[in-house]
Amino acid sequence: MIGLSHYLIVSALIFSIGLMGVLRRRNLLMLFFATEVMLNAVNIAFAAISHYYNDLTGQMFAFFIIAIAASEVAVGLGILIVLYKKHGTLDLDDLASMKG
Amino acid sequence: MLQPINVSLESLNLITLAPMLIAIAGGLVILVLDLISEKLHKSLYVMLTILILVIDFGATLGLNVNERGFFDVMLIDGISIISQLMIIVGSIIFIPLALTSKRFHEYSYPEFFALFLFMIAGFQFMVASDNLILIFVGLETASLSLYTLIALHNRANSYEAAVKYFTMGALAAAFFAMGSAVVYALTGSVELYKVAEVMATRLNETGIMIAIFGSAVLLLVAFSFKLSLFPFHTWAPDVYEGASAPLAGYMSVVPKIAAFVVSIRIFGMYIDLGVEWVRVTILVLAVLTMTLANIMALVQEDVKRMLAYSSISHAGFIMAALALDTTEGTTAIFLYYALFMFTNLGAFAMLWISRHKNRRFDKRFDHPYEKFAGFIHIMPVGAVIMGLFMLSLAGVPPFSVFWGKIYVMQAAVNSGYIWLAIVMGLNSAIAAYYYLKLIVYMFLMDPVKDVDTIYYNLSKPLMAVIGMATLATVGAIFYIQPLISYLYYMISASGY
Amino acid sequence: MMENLVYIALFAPFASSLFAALFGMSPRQTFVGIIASLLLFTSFVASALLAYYVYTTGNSIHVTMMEWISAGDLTIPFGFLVDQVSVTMMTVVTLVSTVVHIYSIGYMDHDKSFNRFFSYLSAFVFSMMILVMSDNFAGLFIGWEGVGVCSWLLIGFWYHKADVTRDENPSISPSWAANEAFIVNRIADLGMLVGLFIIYWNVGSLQYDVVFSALPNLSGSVLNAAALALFIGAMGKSAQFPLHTWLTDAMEGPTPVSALIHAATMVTAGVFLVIRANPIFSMTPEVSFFIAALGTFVAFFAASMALVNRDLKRIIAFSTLSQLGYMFAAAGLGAYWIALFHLAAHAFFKALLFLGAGNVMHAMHDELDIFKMGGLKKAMNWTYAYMGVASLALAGIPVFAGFFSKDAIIETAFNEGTYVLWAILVLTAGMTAFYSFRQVFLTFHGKARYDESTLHPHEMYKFVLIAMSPLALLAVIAGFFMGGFQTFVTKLLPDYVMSEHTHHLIWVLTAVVLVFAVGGIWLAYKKYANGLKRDEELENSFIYKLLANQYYIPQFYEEFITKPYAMLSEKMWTSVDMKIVDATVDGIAKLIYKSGDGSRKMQTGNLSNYLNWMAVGAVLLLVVAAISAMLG
Amino acid sequence: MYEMVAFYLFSVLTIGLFLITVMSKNVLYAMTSLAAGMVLISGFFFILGADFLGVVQLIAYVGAIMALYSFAMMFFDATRDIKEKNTNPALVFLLGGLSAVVLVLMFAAPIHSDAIQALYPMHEGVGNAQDVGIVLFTKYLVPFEVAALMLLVAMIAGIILAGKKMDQSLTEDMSADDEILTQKDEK
Amino acid sequence: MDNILSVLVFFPAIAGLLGFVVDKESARTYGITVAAIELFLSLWLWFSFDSANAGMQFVEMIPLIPDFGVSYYIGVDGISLFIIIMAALMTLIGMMSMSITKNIKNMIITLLFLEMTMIGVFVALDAIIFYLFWELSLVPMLYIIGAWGGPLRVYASIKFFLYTFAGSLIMLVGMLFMAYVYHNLTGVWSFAITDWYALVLPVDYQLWLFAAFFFGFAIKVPMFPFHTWLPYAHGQAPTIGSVILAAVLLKMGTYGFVRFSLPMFPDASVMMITPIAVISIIMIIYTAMVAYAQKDIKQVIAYSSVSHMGIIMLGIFAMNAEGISGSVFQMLSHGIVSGALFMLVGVIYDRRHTKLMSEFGGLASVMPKYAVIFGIMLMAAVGLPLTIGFVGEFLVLLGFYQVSPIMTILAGTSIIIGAIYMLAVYKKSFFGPVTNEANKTLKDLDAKETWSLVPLVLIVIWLGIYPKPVLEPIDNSVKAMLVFMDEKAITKEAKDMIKVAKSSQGGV
Repeated sequence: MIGLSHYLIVSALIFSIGLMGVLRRRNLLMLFFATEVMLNAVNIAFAAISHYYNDLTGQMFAFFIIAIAASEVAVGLGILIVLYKKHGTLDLDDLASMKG
Repeated sequence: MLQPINVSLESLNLITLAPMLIAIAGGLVILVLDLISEKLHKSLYVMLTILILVIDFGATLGLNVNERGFFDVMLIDGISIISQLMIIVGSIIFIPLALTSKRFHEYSYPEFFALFLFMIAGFQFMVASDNLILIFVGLETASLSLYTLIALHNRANSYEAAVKYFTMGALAAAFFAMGSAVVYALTGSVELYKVAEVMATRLNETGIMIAIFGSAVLLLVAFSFKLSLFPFHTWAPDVYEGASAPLAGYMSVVPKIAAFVVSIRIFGMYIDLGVEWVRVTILVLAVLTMTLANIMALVQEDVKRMLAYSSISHAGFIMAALALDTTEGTTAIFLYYALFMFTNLGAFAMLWISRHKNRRFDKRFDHPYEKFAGFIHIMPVGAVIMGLFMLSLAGVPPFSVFWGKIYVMQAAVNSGYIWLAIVMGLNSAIAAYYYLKLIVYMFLMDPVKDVDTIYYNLSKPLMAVIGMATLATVGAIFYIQPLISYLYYMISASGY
Repeated sequence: MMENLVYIALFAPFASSLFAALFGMSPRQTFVGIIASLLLFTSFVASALLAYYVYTTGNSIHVTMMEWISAGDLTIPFGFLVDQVSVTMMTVVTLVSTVVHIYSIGYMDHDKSFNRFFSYLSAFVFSMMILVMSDNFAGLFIGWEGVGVCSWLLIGFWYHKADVTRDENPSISPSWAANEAFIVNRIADLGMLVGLFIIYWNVGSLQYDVVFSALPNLSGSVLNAAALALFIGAMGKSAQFPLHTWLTDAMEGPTPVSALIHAATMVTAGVFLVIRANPIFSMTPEVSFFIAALGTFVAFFAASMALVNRDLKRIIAFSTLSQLGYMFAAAGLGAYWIALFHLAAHAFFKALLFLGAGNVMHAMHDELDIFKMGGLKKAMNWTYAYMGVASLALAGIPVFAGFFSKDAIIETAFNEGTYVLWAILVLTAGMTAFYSFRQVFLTFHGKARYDESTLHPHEMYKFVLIAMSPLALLAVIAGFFMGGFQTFVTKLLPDYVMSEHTHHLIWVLTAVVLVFAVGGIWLAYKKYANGLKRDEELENSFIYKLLANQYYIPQFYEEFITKPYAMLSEKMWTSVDMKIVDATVDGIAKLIYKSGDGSRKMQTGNLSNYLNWMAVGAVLLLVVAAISAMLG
Repeated sequence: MYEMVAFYLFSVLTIGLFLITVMSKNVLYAMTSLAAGMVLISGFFFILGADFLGVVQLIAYVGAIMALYSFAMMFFDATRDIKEKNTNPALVFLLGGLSAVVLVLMFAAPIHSDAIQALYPMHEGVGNAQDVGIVLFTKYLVPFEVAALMLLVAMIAGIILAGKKMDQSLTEDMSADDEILTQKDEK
Repeated sequence: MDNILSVLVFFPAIAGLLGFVVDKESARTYGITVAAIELFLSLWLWFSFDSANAGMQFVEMIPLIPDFGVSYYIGVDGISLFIIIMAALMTLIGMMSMSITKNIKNMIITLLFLEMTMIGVFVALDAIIFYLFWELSLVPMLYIIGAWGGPLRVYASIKFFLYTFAGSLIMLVGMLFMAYVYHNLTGVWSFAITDWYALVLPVDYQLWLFAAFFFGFAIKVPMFPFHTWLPYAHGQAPTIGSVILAAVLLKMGTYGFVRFSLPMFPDASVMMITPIAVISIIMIIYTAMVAYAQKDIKQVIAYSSVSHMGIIMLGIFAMNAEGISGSVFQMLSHGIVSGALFMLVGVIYDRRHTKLMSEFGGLASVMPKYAVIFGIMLMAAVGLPLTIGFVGEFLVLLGFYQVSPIMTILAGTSIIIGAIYMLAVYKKSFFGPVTNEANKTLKDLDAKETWSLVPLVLIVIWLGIYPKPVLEPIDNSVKAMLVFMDEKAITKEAKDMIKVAKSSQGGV
């Protein structure tokens, strides 16, 4: 029988995959993908908990996470656009004028 | 079938929403004004913003302590009121910095002011709730606005800063979400008062401690990022450097106040439940933060970047007070920020007036130390005032930050953390070096270049702002008493 | 009335000093010297009147001027006591000072710092008066230090002279000698201070009368410690071995200074202290015997160095040292009044001797080497006579003052049964006679060994010679007042009379001493009266060199104390203070700064690294959380 | 049984797809697999009875967000393979692995408690959308409105950041002053 | 005029603020006038001071932060009275003798602020107010050293600031802990020193608190091995800076020991006698040796300050009225004498722009007046009787002899080695032939310099001959303090060691 833990473990794995993506990505666009993966992982967890506790709060949370993800994408892409216009690249290795 | 829901308007306690709604409405008004006429000067928007914030302030002041509203989503307790007040005051004193004598990119957008007000609303939501969902949404609203405001400065550095802040913020948001999920899994609730209740019953269950710790850690990561605790602070110096000086100063105070309030609610809960591990972890992070940020600040060549590290260090200082989880400790947090706010405002304002489009002293930095060499000869009053701010930041009595500092240290001593007080003391001594370095440049060196552009952007409103900051910094001793008693009353009234 | 006299005696020299100081920076003004001398004379007259008063009434005068230091239970007043002992000293001091002041008018004739000299000299007298008149140990210490400073000023009077090597001038330079004197005295002063502390904490006061009346209640060890500490103080001022080197170097000062300070008065302060504090020393026989033994040793030790010295003033300085040894021997043996008597008598003839030497120097244009003199008799009759008289007195030839006083000391040594001391003292008496006359003969007899074409020795001014006459007179006749003196001072000091046994042998003893004394003179006459015959072999012998180099003690001090101290100081500064203490402080600062430099490397500016840091932090926290949760 | 099959199928597929998203060098592949993964996640939601959420997931994520990304991809001309120099793969995998281990350990703990009372229970026989709607518009009305504000912020941000004015600097030009200053320096 | 203390504290500060308006040319006169008025006020304070009263006088108390126990609480007793007067005096004389012309207005304003902080420290009876002035005093001094100093001025000033700052922050923790303990025992927050006096603390608390305060004070004193900032500060500071630093700022440390450590922690103080005495003796001997090795006159005097501060420290821990009164008196004496010596060095530095002894020699022939005054001060520095230097040193050694004869003898070597380096300085600079051409034409003291030095000479001699007017009030307060300490001490050792003067037994 599939229990709450199963879903949560899947969620944990996907979350870690997302984290790995965040860590290894050098292209900002693809880095954003990884953050989406992480948020999706959390969504699975919320939906699962909500289901097993028979409680709607989890779904609410997941719903808001989707909204947040959407807004983030909008703002993030906006920033990426101005950045791209200025630098002509999305590689974050080229983006280290401030350090120390 | 579901029963129709009857909700009486009184039970919603809509007044609890009033402050945020004022800010939002204000933002919308500005947007509408912009639609009507495009030719409006920034001073109009600045004054409008201030007015709106003043109304906001009044509305907040009128709130009753310990009320809930809107299906208990809104929580108006002592700390939510004082933190809202501080957020508003902080915003009021920072926004006039837009009134420079020279024009800057971001202030030519009316949207800047709208976003600014939306951001304030976001912060207010954040502090006025114990529901993780609303906290999250408020946080993101504020953060997204802030990213945009940073980017609007329209320089390569500010884009870079915005990207860094944004990306790391996204990661932190993921951690926050995951942490909330674990909390939810543990307690079936995302409302902190309920969470505390349920968690208290579950503390003794075997094998569950890992999840409790884990939830705390995930949330701690998210807030450590916001509060720029080591090792999640890496964004801060770069963002401060990339952002305009007013915004950097603003960021070192207002968002942190909001984040601290949420941290008090969340981690205070853990500590109250008896999860000592959280306290220890926070203390370790706090000590690491204040120390490492201090020693990194030592070697900075740019004043703004130095101030960034110094704000990180100050945040570590305050985080330690949070870990004490006593009424005094919590009072110390607010007192510290209330005092730090003015000094920091002054310091960043002094940087702001000297901002020049071209970097005449250094290829990379706007405000290298050399720029201030011999400031005393160029602008004696300015140098003295800047010196006062630096001394205040260094914790030299009787200037404002000193009182915050001893209050924090006293709180530490009172809770038996004498070692912590000593660490704080030693850190203050280290910190004195880099503040002193600026004083040394200003007072003891000769100007590198014969330049009078050092107060390039100075205008009457800015002078007024700086003068006010100076008064607040120097005269701290006279208003500490009412401030402490008000804060203490509000905080103890809300049970912290 | 008498109180006023006390103040006049005390403050007249002070007034003189201040008056002269007013003109301290102006060019030579003869009237300064005259007025100073007059004031000193006033002081002498006051002292003499006081002496007369004390002599006739037997009362002592005690005045308290005001409170000085008062803290805790300690109260020190400025109090002055004129009794038999102090009045003797006062009279001697003011008399010799007056003479020396007048003498200086002539001697310092050509010196551009004439006025300054009088200021210093009078200041010295004032300090000396405080020293002898004080009614408490602290006041004595004021004078004690005061004379030290004046001595420093006066030895270094010709400060403008440059340092030279020790071969060229054993004293290096006046300023060097002055510093040496001051520092060596300070070493002894520490002992003195400790003595004061011991007395204070055991008695609760520093007043003589209180202290002396409380002595019977004190334990032996306390008394011994106090006595020893006080004597250490005395050793410095009276230049007893091993603190004696400064005295000969002090001859760098102008000769009147040597006469007044380093012969007649200041150096006898140590003896005075022992006499003044006789109740303490009477109760500590071991310490007293040590004093006597050390005194005897120094008497011999100094005389031995005088045998071969070629420097006119140094010879007299050694003889002073030697005579001080005699005084200590007497005091140590309990014959305080004899010590005091010898002190007085010695003051007269030794001052005379020095002043005579000053005349010679004046005539010889500051030449001091007696090997380069000779035959001065013709040019300087008066001086010859004075120095002859003084030398006779010093040698202890009957009739002259020294005979009475010194002989009494030697007898005391016999009387106490300390025959070894007696033998040494007798031998020393012979040596004394020898070197005194060696000096007289080499200076005045024989042929001139100087370049007569450039140097034309001439006699000193008349008034100077007249001024010296009281001393000469006293050097001759002082001995006859011995009996009266005894009855006078023993009202205060413990009497000392020879035992029957000694009394019987007194003629034998006197004869023995006389034989040695006359033998010494005869030997000197044989060797030197007809001019100098250098004996190369003798001069190259080990003992001669040893004596001529003062037993190599100055060199020893330089090599083993002065230089190591300087080196150690240098090391302390460069190695310890800079390299360890300061470097540690700076090291901590640098370490912090370096770690700042190191840790800023984490701030690479690369977002990916930042994310890594964040992830590392998060994962680390998670792992720690997991581990600590699993560990409970 | 059907649930188990579906769960494992979806699990393996989503994990696989997201791995591609994270590992692939090609933006197109990454994005496509991300989109596919998101679709499959909505599958989880359906299994778990969160129908409304599943639909939102499909519309918002797969529809809106992926469309945005596609436009962005076109704008950035990112169709070509992207060369990324990954500094330290070992570190990445170590951190990822460790976090996975700890999170799994955490979730493997007896985190589920039967004692917990649902605050906002789902109702039998009522559609998920209805349930959600009621909670969303009562309890969570404020967050909902704030979310609206957030989207407004995002919209404004998107518009002004991508707008034309950002191409030029409106910061006051001080070149005239600069010349004077440079001359001063030279003196 | 019961609030004369507030006037004393704030008059210079207000004058300093108004000084911004004064024209540059008149700034100097302005400063001197203000300082003279301040001195007059402080003398008035002395005049209206009741010498027989050992307690605090002219007490003022205004609660500032009642919730936190901080109040504006000031007062003066015999111990602090004369240090205040000395601070006022040295400021005036320092200003009079000042030869600086660069940025004179800034200097005057800075000095006036410095004067406020100095007087503030000595009148404060509230720990926070004390700390406030204590820290604030660093700032003007930093500026003085840093702006008008020698080539290493920045290093020296930063070192001075940070070193002292670090120490005093540890002291601050001690103060906070003390307040906490007070709160625990009484339920009231208070930082008033007089309130703290009333606390009887267990010995281990006393030891810890003693240690905390020790860091603050020891660095300021400065005690070995925390002394290395001092030679730099003195070496680089302008004359006026050195004068004030040596005369007044260093006294804050020793004053702190008397005001805080002894009466608050009598048992700990008694336990710490031996370690502190050992450190003091190291200070005395070691720094005297280091002073001897110096090439620069000012450095010699700087190190000699450390050595003399060792004497003062020793006296404080004598635990009897003789030692402590002597110590307080020695603070005054060292203040005046070392201040004067620094001014004298300044005189020659103004003329030759060097302080190296090797550059001089034979100055006594060229500058006789200078040489005389230098000589008098030198003699006072080596503790010649009838100068101010003797009284304190004598009493200190006398007092400490009761504690330990051996250590007293070791400490007493200061009179020897002190003479060694001082005389060496004098010999190298003033004696010998004038070899350096540049020295042959040096001018003797001018009127300005003479008139600023002569008062000091007079004081040195006056207080050497008749110290009573000063010593008596000091002694009264010290005796009262000892009685109090004796009553408060809880261990037997402490009760034995603290010697109450016979004259104050029964009474008080």
